[in-house]
Amino acid sequence: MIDYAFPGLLNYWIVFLLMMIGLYIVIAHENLIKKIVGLNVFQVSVFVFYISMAKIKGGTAPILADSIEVYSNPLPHVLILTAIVVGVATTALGLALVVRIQESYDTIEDDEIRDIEERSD
Amino acid sequence: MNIEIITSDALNVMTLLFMAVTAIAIARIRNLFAVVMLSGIYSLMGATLYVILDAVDVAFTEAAVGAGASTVLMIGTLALTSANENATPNKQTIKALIACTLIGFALVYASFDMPLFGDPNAPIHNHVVPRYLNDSMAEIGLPNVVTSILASYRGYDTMGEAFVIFTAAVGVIALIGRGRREKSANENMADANNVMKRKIVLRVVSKLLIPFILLFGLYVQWHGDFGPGGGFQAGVIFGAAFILYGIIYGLGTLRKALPAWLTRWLMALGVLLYACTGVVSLIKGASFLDYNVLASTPTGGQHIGILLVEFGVGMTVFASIVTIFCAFAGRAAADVNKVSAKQRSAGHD
Amino acid sequence: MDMILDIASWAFISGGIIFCLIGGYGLIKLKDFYARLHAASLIDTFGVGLIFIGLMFQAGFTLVTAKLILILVFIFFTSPTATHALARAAINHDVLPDVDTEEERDLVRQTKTTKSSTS
Amino acid sequence: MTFLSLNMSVLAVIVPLMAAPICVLLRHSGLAWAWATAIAGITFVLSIGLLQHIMANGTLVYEMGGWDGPWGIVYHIDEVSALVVMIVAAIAAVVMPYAKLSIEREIPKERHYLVYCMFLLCMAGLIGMAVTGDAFNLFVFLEVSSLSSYVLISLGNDRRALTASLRYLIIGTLGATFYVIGLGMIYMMTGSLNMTDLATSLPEVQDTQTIHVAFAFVIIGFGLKLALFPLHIWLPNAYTYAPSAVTAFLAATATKVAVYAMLRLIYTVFGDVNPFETYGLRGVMIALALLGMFAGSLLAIFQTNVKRLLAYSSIAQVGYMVLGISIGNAIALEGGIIHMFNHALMKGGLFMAMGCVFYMVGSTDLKDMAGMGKRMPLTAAAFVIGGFALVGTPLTVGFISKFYLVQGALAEGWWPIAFMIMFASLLAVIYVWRVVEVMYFQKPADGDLSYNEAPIAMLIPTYVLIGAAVYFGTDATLTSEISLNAAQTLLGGSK
Repeated sequence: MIDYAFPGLLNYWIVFLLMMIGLYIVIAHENLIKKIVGLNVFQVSVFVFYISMAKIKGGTAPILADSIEVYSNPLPHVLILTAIVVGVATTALGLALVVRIQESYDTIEDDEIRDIEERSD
Repeated sequence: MNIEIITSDALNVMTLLFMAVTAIAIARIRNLFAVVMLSGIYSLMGATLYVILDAVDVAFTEAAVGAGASTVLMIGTLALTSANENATPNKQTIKALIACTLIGFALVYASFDMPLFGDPNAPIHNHVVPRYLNDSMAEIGLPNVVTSILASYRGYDTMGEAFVIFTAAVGVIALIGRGRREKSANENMADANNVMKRKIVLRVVSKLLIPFILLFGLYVQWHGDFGPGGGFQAGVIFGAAFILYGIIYGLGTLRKALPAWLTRWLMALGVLLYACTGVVSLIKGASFLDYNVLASTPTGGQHIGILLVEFGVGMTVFASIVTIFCAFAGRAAADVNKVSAKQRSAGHD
Repeated sequence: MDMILDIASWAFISGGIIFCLIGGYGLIKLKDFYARLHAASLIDTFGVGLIFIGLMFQAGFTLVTAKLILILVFIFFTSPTATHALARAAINHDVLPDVDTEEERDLVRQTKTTKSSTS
Repeated sequence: MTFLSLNMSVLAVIVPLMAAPICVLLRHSGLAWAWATAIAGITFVLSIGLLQHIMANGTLVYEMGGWDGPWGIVYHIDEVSALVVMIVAAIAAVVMPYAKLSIEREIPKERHYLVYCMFLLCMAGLIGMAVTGDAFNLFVFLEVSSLSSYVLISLGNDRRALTASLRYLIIGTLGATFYVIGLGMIYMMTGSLNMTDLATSLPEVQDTQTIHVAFAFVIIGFGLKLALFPLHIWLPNAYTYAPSAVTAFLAATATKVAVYAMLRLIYTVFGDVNPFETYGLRGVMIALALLGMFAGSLLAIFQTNVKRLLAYSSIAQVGYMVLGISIGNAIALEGGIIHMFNHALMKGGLFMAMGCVFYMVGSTDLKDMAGMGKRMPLTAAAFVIGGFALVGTPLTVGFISKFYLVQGALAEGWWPIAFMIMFASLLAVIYVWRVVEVMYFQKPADGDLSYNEAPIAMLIPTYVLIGAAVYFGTDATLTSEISLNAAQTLLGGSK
């Protein structure tokens, strides 16, 4: 008999903590690269959330073989494969924008950029 | 109680805790190089966790993309911007902390009605998915269920994904790509300035490794039906080989081996190959992306279809990754030239 | 037989872990970049190497062992190269070793002048 | 012919999608433009065909890859989806001819083909969002359209376009990720991603805490995307600094498609749950919509840049749509849906008129608009007519949508809301009047009143949209028939 009490919900709670740290980095930090790193952390945590829910205790990777009976759920894996690609695409684009911002504002701190913009208005 | 299951659960929780520590470090450290490396490590630990949680394909992708490609791009960006972050004003910190705590509590509140971790009776394991696990062998004929779903059952999503990375690559060209004339001049100068080029150890080792990396990329591409892997991972690995070449031998040399027009064509042809596979099924009178009609037997058709679309994805991802890298590296080269030109003129004064 | 294999394998793995721990400790405790790099390379070579040998004992003569050997070869090629590249990059960015005695300091100065004259 | 009628739905997405890589290969500014325009035209024809087909035969289900039901991805197209597809394709078909001159003026030549490629991708992404019946596929196409719109916005002339685009990227990604988290929880509780399948299985778990939070997450996610007040902060700068043609296209389509997605979630996925009653959503949504209407209009009054003024007005107009959705009876819903169409026409037209001004003057600041009534009489007239529509004067489309909204509110006996709709329109009078006053009654600082009209190639597309805004205002039988059908389908739930 397999016991489902551990890690039970604990797994999800840590994942939520990870998500919130990511979100916090995005909201609280002014540095644009840091924001994008935060976005990455946030997204990876969401991926972990999906993969966690796909796991079956005692299951194996969903590659069919004769000797195995229990497989973990492959569908979230597929969704997250797609989401990872979307994530890296967003990161690449965001970083390209950061490079351009550095070139035209000479800073990548959002508060300094806001100051410059307000002064030029 | 099964000892293996307990070990895997303990590992799972421990990896998650390590990830939490890394994330906190990312939030607190202000040296951006350290932050970027930590974010790579965070992704890598995520990949480890996916292996523990049986998601080998995802782990493969996360390691190649999250820990590899993204980190390279971020370091490229750092080379062009600054390495340190200013201190954050306290007011905003508190606001953000409150917002995140509230959302976090909402999520914890939500968790109390979730099925427990690893419970096989959860709805997601009993609706929709059983068909993939039980019938995909008969309907598609591949042992790797993830590939079956990715390329066939939900092939349309994967096409969207290929277009997303294509969009990003084109977008990066539009943002930081350079005109043709400007480019060659910059790259040649960058090569002359390239310090790495003279380092014999790096050159020998990379020459030794690159063929094997390419070979491995091909293996991942064609073996994706049977084991973890597929077009996306293969594309990133292939791209990594060329990026390594570019880092060590200089951007100009890379562009000689792989000119800009070639990557642009590959990028476009890859997504077109994917979509055209779908159009062929349309013309043969079936639904879009219905591979059954591509050969005389349904599973044979599925095989051909999946092979083609995976190849398309591989092509696009490979070309896109190289394009994005070259755009960043080209900017950096131009930047180095600007700085050295400035220094030279300052020296004359 | 299994028993002996198990013990051997665990001995190797424990050895590897010890090297990893020492490497990690050195990474934190040593005072300058080059010394830390040295500590880190201990993990790549001895730590990983011993753990892999231990794992090979676990796997026996299977495909897994062959793959492990390949990975080991790969690591033995790449990690010293990476260390080398890191050290080179550090020199290029004028990171100097932190030394105690006067002679060593002279040595550092000499390298610095030769480097700046060549570049 | 059967080939077309069978596959019209999928062709409407893949024609622009496949045209985009070809556009990259063309590399020639003029060729790429001609290609993109032709594709936009073809897509428009397809979308009209699709709409007719749906009106005649009812909901269309298209099984992607031949895999049925919840296992594969299916298109699920009813009147609302077809209408939204038609809006996107129509606006693209009008903006593309207009874009040539405008983009030549505002963007360096070697980037033109990239702009057209992004246009096609954005359009394909928006259409893909409108037709899909799969909740995760919605996210994928949302990202196709978002990534391309970030690039399009960043190509604006002003350096503030870059920061606007990056802020939009960060907020947009947060919104999309919130949606993915919510969707993950929904999937966790039901095991399905198919919208109709979800609609049948969600009522069983509707009272779990997980679904409560999941619903909040998906709504916040799309709230960010559609600039629902107070989640609108990304919008004004993005619309102000983007290239004129891009602003015209995005303002007319992107928020509409996000509104559509929210409509789909509330009325189809959660249709049988009835979140307005079960979760007490109605009060919150109505309050936010009203706040958005007033705050948007009030902020618009104080703007000195006309593009930014129109952007704030967009926030207010989104408020009208959300109000229609959340009042929730057939008439108000009809008003909300018809306003999606009407607002696309008038906002597209207004931004295109501003594009004409920018083309000739190089600025859309209010102070540079002085004397426009004499210098660019046709453009100024287009702006005035569009402004009338925005206010909601009779004989324009704005009147039709507000008429239905007021009726819907009155049918529920909520006369204060009806009153507030009219009062918000009065605010619109103020900000439109400010522009009109400057254009017709102020002399420019240099006193130059020479006739200097925008090129005819830009004026014609502008007048097509403005003309449509008047035509559908005088004869609304067609649009109201479609949107009434759409509203009834939605209210019928998934049954």
